[in-house]
Amino acid sequence: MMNEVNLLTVTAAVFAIMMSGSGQSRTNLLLYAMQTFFIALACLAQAEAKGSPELYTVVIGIIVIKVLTVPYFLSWLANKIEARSDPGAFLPIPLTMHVSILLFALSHFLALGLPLFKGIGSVASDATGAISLLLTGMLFMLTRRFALGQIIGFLTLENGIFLFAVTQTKGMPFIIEMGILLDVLVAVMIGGLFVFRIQKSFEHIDVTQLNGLKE
Amino acid sequence: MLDLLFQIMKKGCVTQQALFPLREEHCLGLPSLESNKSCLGEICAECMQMCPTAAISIESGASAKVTLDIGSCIGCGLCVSGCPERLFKNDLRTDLAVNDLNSLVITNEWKLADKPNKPRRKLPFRNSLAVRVVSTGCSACDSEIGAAGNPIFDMERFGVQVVASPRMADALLITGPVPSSMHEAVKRTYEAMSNPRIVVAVGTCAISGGVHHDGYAQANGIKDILPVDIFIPGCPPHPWSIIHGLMLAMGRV
Amino acid sequence: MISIIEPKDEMELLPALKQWLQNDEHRLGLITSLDGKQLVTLLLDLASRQAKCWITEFAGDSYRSFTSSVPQAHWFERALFDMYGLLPKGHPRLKPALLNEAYSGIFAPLRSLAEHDEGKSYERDLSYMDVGGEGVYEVPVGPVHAGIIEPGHFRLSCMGERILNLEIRLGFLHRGVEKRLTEVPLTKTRFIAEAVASDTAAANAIASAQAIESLAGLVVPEKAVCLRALALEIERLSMHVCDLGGMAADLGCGAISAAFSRLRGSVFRLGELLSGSRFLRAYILPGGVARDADRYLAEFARTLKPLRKELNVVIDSFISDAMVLERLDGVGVLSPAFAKEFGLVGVAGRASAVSYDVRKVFQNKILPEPRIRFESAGDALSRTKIRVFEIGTSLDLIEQLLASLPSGPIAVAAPELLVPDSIAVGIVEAFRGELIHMISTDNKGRIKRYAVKDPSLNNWTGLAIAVRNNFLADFPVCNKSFGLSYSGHDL
Amino acid sequence: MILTSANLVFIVTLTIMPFLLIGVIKKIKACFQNRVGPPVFQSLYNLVKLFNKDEILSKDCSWIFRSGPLISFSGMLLLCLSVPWLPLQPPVPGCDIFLFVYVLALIRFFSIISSIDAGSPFSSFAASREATLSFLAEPAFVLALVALGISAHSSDLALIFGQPIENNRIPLSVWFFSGLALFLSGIVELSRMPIDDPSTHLELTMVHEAMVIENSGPNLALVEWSYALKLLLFFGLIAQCFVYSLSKIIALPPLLLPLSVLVVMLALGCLTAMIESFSVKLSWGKNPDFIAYAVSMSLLSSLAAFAMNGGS
Repeated sequence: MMNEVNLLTVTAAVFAIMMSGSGQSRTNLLLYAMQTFFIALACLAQAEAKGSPELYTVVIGIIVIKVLTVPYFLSWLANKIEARSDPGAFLPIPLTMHVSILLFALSHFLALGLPLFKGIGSVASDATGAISLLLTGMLFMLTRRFALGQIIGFLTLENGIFLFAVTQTKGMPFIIEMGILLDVLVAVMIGGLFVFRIQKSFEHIDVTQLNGLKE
Repeated sequence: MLDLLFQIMKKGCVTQQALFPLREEHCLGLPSLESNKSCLGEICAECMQMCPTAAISIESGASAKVTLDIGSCIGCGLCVSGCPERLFKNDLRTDLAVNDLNSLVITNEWKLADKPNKPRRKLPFRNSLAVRVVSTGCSACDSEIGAAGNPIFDMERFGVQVVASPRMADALLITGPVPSSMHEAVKRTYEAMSNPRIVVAVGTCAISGGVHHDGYAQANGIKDILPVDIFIPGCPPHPWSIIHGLMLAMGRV
Repeated sequence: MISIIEPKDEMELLPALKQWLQNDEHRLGLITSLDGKQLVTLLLDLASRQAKCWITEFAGDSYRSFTSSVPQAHWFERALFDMYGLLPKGHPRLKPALLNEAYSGIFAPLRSLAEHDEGKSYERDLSYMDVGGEGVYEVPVGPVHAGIIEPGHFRLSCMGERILNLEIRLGFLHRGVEKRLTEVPLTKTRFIAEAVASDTAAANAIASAQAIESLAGLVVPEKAVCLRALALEIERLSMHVCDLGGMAADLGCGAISAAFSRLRGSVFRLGELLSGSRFLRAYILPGGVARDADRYLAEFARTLKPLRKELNVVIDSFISDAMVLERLDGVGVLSPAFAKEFGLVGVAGRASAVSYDVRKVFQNKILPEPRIRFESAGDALSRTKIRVFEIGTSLDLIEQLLASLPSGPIAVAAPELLVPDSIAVGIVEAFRGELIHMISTDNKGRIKRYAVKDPSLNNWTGLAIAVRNNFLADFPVCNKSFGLSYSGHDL
Repeated sequence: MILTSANLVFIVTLTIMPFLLIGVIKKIKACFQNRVGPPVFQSLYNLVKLFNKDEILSKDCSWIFRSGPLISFSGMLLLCLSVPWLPLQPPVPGCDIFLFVYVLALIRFFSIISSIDAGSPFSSFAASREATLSFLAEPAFVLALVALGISAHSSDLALIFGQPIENNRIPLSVWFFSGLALFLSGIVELSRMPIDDPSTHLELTMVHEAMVIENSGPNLALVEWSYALKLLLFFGLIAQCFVYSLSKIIALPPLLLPLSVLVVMLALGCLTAMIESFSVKLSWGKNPDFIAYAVSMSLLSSLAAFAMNGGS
């Protein structure tokens, strides 16, 4: 009924859901790290199932870059700018969590409707976690007021895409996988710099205030 | 947070295990009288003049009987250092609580064994005592009651707990001289307690009013307002003395 | 220090006071009276390090109220009404400060009894402010509290879980200290001064000693000055650690609060080594200090070193905890403008951008100068941060004082007589802020009037304003972040 | 009810376990505070003492005030006797999920009106707080049980809990998320940190303790006792959820099961003590956020129950 990969991807998705229920940037980062760690484990299980040695390298890459470096850098940044807890935009934070659970249910039905790659032994419910991550990440980006939260949302979204690729395809070429990883790193750095600059110039990182800047 | 956890682990249990230890040599305890020293009598009366609360009196006559009322002593230590005959000594004991006001009055003829704490009526508090604190004073005694609950003294291990309401309380701890503004509040708190109940006067002020005795605010201690069961002298009493008083109330010492 | 005495006409007093407070370097120390026939306004000039007394003689039982123009005067006016029966004309809402329900009718303890019987009648207004509106309810708290806290009555008008207004009634601890201080001989004054508030015993004793010394013209030996400063810093350390522990307990961090109270045991030990008393009592006397602690200094340093290390760990884990930061952030905000207007002092003042610290201005020049920091957010978090910072400063100062302790005598002989007909003040930065003892002598050199101004007196209003619009459940946190004294206020 | 050996074990557990749990929580908290802490059975001693004391009533309270503790105690006892413990079926059979929830609600109703009846301002607003919190937390609690019921195709508690491992068809994820949801809502129901601090003495922040601020003597003893039973009840259910989910991952021998339930209950006590030592009590405005987590967990659990129902 449930295989290892499935369990791991769903766990990652649950962490993403829990993440969307907190406005604390440090809690978010911790949960993000946990979520990515479970994705790495799912990737590892996939690597064993498929017997592709390149995936092992990708697992190490994920752990080093996305589980350790990025959350560490961002929590350093959060400390630096003394980011306060996110009040949330559009939706109150607890409601965001409930919406993301609905999205989780939605992604279950979406996954059931997907054409399956029978050849690599993937099952529909594998995609549930991936789609849910993607949707939760999007929701997260939409409902956060602070730039730091939006970066985390972006990272979650990226996790979803990556997971989808790993579980539903034969796997992308190794170079592309690593390239994406590095891209993420660079994006986070640039995003971080932006946050820092916004904080420096406006003394807060509330991006909704940027709307008022035109003219 | 991890550092803290590490520190907590490293420290282990810091609670003092020995009951009512003597205070360290450098500490200022309450005074007591040496029984084998002579006194110059009324001609000297140095101690009487020095004492900020008139706790010392000297009876006229050949024997020069000195009386010291620990219940109004604030432990300033002036008599210990000031007496030319060294009649007073610095008492480092911490088990000072008594249940009889008369045992607080000591003379230079008095010996420790003479006045044991008289046996009390049987109360169901042996293993559990809920305490309600009413503070009416300068906050030192309150701090010491708080300290009696800290990890070093830990009164909770004897089954003592501070509770939020007089209805739940077995013992009413009074600190401070109870000025007239507090008379009503103290009485009401006592009335709200269910029987059996006891009243503990913590500190010199609660026993006699201390330095505030006989002012216009009628801050003369608790004994005229409520029936007091336990007296804990000291200004403020050492946390161990407070625990001693509470254990006396529980019938465990 | 001996203060300069200037007579001031009743009509020009109010404009002059307003004028005086325009300058940031000027402060209002206290307003009181000597025997009910005049107003004494103590003013502090921080630039020239001077104290000045305006003495305004007036006839009758009433004077023009300052409160509407100088809000920080309102506690003083209320106290004057209680203690002397002097009626401030035009006071917006005169309610008792020191004498509450237990005292009814005509009773003014600092006036001689003969003057009471002249048929004057003044009613004490014991009503509470009525906050109207649908759904507004009142929660009375105290005077006897659930925890181990001093008595005070708080009347909170709430709307749901929000506090709309807080009315504070104090005076439950009114023991008649000011009167008692004028009754006892000079040698016993210090014990009663300490009993004003025993958590501030050292500061009270130092302020009292300073005032008496200036009236007797004594020069305190250098070593005694340093030992006093040491005692003061130990007290500050002890109480700040205690307040942080209390804050942690209010927030529910059992482990951190227990760690603070465990470490406070070590601070108490420092005090015991220095003075023999856990609360530094009976240590400071006019002319010097009571005992020489040279024998215990090695032990003192041995206790201090691990204390500092452990304290750092506990404080770090408390103040860097994201949940603690979140919990305290924006709770109980007191704006800098309010803080200035109400003359807030000490930790609460410095958290609201009032950078005044007595140690910077009035302390003896041979003592090391402390670092001062202030915040402008004015919330519970900034007050906690200031407290944390001051713990560090106190530890630094203790180490510096220990390292450079001068040798020599520790006391000079205490005075028998004081300079007649003058007013002297002792000003100390107690851990709560600026503490003032003012002594005025009669024509024979005896103490005629002894006035104490505890730092809490300035800050209680701050609390009443800061809790507005906060959650009812946050009131204890606000209260603890101010950390005010009831006994020091009630006298 | 026949007195079999199983029932005997049941009754002994019911008598000792609640006080043991409270004692263990306090002892562990004391360990984190570097002190000895109260004796493990301190709450039992308190109870004995309280039964030995007189009762004092404020003049304006009625029979409601006095009957509240009695109702909550008897209700709690009934629930404890009708809930299955992993190897044992309940002595009082046939307890339905909804009966369970409604008896709990009845108890709450009476404790709330009895504390309003007490007439003290603190107990009244603590009652209003309790009502708010339980109103928020109840959906999570009910939904978690319902999810279990859906998976088990029955609303009889005896067919959900206390079943032998081989009969148990509820999937791991439902057990696990229901367990989490029950734990989180249990924190709210039991007024523990971070919702309410049981060791605080500040009238304005307390919830549970302020509700019983007017109770004294035997009346208070019943309140304390029924609180202890409630703790046992919740911890028992939560522990069973976790033991079942554990048994899906590793094969537990049937003999070890009752033991592991006890161990998990003590572990839950440890966890509670840890939370109470190191976490911060939430600001009143943040409580719904915390409860939202409980609701999410039960939502996940019911999602899993629906999704898996077709599959298995």
